[in-house]
Amino acid sequence: MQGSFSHFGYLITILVMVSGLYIVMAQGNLIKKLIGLSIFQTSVYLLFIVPGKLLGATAPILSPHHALYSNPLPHVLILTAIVVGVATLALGLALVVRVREAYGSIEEDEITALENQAAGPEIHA
Amino acid sequence: MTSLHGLVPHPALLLIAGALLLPLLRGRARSVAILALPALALAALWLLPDGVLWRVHWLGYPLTPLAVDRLSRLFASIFLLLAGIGGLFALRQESRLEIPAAYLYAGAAVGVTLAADLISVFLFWECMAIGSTLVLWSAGTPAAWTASRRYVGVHLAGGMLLFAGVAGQILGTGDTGFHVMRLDSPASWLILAGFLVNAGAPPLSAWLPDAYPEASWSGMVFLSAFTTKTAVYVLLRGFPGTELLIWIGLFMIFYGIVYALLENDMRRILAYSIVNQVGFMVTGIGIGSEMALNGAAAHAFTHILYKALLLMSAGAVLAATGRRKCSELGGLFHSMPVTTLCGIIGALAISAFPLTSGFVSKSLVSQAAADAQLQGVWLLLAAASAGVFLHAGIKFPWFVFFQKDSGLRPADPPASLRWAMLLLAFLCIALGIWPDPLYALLPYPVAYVPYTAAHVVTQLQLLLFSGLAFFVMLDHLRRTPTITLDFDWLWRVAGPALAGVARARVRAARARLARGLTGLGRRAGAWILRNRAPDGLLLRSWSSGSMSLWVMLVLMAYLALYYLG
Amino acid sequence: MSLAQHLPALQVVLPLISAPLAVLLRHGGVAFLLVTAGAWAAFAAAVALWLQVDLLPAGGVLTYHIGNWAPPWGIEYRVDRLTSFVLVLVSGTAALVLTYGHASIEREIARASHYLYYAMFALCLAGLLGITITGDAFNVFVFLEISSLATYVLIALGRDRRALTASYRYLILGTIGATFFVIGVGFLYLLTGTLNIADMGARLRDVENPRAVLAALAFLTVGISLKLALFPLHQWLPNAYTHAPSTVTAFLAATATKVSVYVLIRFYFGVFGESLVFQRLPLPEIMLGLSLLALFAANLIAVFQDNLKRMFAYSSVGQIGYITLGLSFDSVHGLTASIVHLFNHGVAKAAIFLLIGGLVLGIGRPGAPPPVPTFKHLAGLARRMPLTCLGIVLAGLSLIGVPGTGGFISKWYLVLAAMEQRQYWLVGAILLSSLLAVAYVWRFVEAAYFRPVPGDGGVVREAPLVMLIPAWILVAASIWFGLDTSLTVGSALDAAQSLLRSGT
Amino acid sequence: MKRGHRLEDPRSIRKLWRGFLVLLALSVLAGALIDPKPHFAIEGWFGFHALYGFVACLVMIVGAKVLGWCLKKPDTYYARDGHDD
Repeated sequence: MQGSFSHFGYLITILVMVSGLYIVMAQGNLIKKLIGLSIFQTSVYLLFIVPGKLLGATAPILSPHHALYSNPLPHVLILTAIVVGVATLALGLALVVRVREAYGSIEEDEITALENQAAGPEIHA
Repeated sequence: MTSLHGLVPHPALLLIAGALLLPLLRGRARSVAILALPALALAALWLLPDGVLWRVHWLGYPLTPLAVDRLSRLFASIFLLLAGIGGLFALRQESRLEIPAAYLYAGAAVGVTLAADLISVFLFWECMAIGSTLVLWSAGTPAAWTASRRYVGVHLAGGMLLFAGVAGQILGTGDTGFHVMRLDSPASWLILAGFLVNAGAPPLSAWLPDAYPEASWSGMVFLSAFTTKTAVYVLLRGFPGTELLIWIGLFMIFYGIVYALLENDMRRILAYSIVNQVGFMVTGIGIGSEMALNGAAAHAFTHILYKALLLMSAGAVLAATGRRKCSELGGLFHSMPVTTLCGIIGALAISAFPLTSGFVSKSLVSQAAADAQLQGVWLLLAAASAGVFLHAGIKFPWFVFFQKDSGLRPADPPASLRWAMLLLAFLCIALGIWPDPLYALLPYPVAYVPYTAAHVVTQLQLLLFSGLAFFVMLDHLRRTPTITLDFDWLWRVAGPALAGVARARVRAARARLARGLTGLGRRAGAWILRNRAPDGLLLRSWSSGSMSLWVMLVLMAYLALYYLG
Repeated sequence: MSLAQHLPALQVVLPLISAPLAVLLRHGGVAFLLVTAGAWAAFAAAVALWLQVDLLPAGGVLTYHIGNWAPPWGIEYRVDRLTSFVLVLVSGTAALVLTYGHASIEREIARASHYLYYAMFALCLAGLLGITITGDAFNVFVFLEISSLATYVLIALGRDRRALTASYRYLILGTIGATFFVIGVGFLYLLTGTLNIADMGARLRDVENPRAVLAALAFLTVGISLKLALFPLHQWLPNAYTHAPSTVTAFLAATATKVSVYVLIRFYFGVFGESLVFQRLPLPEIMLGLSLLALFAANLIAVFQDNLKRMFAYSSVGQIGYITLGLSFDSVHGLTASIVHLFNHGVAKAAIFLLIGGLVLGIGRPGAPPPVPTFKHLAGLARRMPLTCLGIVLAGLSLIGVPGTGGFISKWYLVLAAMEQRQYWLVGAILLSSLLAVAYVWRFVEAAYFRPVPGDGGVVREAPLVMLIPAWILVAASIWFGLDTSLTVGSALDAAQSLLRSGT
Repeated sequence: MKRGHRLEDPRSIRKLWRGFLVLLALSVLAGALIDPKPHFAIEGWFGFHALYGFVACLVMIVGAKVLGWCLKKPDTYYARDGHDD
């Protein structure tokens, strides 16, 4: 029972990870890409948290009533990771605003076309 | 290092340092420095005793950048001597780059001869390539520029071979020392190949007549002296008695003769004859007896002198007339008597006429072939001697200074050039009459007398009758304004043509690939999304989307390989 | 004495605190002074750490426990030979680039955002130093993100609007890379229950589930490879380097990818080297293949570039191929080559990009936005900017690997490593690929030295001395480390030996 | 100097030819007077070197001619198609 639950957690993790990555790959809209990126990062939070959670355990507060504690470390780590994720998202969105100002679009293919136009033969890749 | 020689600078580094400072000088100070530098370096060389004098550690290897023995002293001396005389000759050269470049080049060549470990040899070797390329550039013509690109390409390739060989040799034997090597490992073959590229051996011999004649009127004098003779030196030290070298040398000899016979450009004739003469030395090294090695070393010594003399006379003609083609020259003896005289002396010396320096050195090689009972080799060498007289000994002076009158009446060159030529002409004759000082410098004791009646008479017969053949066949030797294709055709025409074809192909292929990838992307997108977006989302986000796709692909590849592997 | 004990912390903290100070003071000039002082202080700390490590016996490690929490629970800063080597490279480059940058920044970045530029630079530096010095895997991730976020901003500061998209793409890719990295760390944490890198390696030996180790290895490899721009994960790099301000390009080229290489080395040899799966994997083969691709494809693409910065950006991708090639040999010589090349290439590339910054300044018209340095601008430039052009050529020689330059030393060890394993064809490949480097450096030489000055060349001045001197210090260093190798090779050999000794 | 140098006078050229032929004859005759000290049997033949020199040169000239037919190109060959760039 417990085993299948933990596997379930992993499956969710993988599903979130893959769908996030897929959005990054498949979407041309810069904001949607960032959303995909956030979803992708969320999967990591799950990856760390899920094994830290023990059934029937409680938060690691020393108390005579409990013998089983969850591992606090992953939670701490993920707090940091969430901060990093928020910062990344904020920066990404700020960049998109600037891109919109500069190019008048947030669709990557239109931007690429504009770039290539401006650059002429210079851009090869 | 406590004795006097501890205070004596490394001759090569002295010359190189001087070369780097030369551009700062002007006027008389510059002229004095140009003449004094090689003299100082020569003095330093002769103040040094025999033996290993410098030991340093680099990259954890013991290096000996300064070690003197008879062989290295001989080559270093002639290099420095020629650097000085060449500097005198080039004193009036307008290009301010040329002499510093030439001294860098000469210094590096001296460095090779004084280095007793492979790494130092390699370092100086590359330095030499840079110096010689700069000499070539300083001619400043578009032709020199394009030739220098091909030149540097060949030498970098040669340097790479040598680099790989040196690395392999050190790793294989654990020894950095530069000793006699046997061809028993890939590394030693690579080293030999690297050396031979600089010697002008086939199939890369074409770089020499391609590049050297494009140098300035004085630049070619420097170029002729160092690169090929350094190669002879390292072959002497590293591969004496390697039989393969006999055949390579013979090929070079006849290649030089035949191509020179077909050539119209006087400086290209002389360039081919460098290959030809180096062929004699390489053959001598291949024979490998003491006398043969002496012969190769002595021939390198004398050859540097007379080839420089020939090139100076050709350079004087070029500087005065601006012409290089035999078909446009002729009758110059009217107004350039000194140049003509010096050209003839050089031509006689290269043909090994008795009483010239070529006679006393080339005889050593053919005598060694005879002593080793190599009849075929000996016969070919004899034929080659005749051939040298044919293509360089008569052809060069005849077509440039005599034959039909071209109507040109340029004056003899200015004093510094004349003195340089006369000095070399004197040395060519002096060593021919009195070879003992040269013989005393050779690596092994010499018990050979060149002036026996038999030898003089047979040599005269050989040369005079080849002269007869020349005049008899003169009609067939008329100069036409042509060049002869050589291996360099491969990289000058075939290579670019192939590259052009390849470029067109690549362009087409890229378009195809792009189309193909587009299609693939479409299909992949459609496959992932089932029936969504017929124009393929993966494509639309080609930039950052494709990057992430790549990330995924690489991750998948890693995972797959890990789990399968 | 207490100061000396706290050096590992100061190393990161000094640049770190200069960032918020710079933001609070909101003044470009003050920020410049603060951050530059911070960088020089970090450099001094790095040198001091170097000297401390020097006093330890071979293979010795300095450790510093943050907040006095003992490892493996607390975060530990570890300084060994390799660490201090990279610290010196990173902080030294930062100090020189910052000193150089003032004049260039004036032209390339709007005055109002100067203080932000300096703050970001300080954050980026602190992040890179933190990655290098920390002994905690998750801490590496945090510092990685600090430096990356700062880097995205720095790139976006470029005047060209393409800088924005380049930065955006790098943000997407960089985040994916960092997330992969943290996934890998997560796996390792699950397997070993520790985040301390040294501890992790020790405990991984007893792990019985090789499949999870493999997954961790794959995620870590891909994540770090992205950050170090291993071919074909390099696609973010050319645009980012091309459109970023010159100083940023110079700093990133010299340090960011190099620090990533350092992380890769740490994990490969420090963590996975201990595990049993490591030896059985086709890891060297994959690494070898990708490195060769980088050497040839990236260098070839570089030859055909029209934009000077883009050309050298692609050359960076190619040069990273040499570094990873060295790793793939899994031998002392190979690892030495990697570490030495990491240093030598960093120095040479920083010099080149700094000089290009001066070049951009020289060819630009006052008041106008800085021009894109294409080959069209280069015609005959050597006559008008002799020092700049000569410097680029000299540093370019190091990229080629001409004897007497730093690049030669690394090539030498690569060739030795290849020969040791009797892979002679690889020797040929290494040497052939340096011919490609000859080709693009040659293109520069030809344009700058041999093309005539165009008639409408405009006024071109040599770059100011304040820019030339730091750039030339780096040029001189790239020559110096080709001649005197006791510092580079000595420490690289040391580091390689101790890494491999602990590994097998 | 008005009508050519004396070396270009046909009469002196004829004289030079005669002198040259005499020299040739002398060199061959001298061969009879000295001890050839041959290394190889073939060297002992009378006038061997003279004959060998002459024939070898002819062969080389003819060989060069033959090669020339195959490989000769106008000297503007490389410059023509811009190959020389």
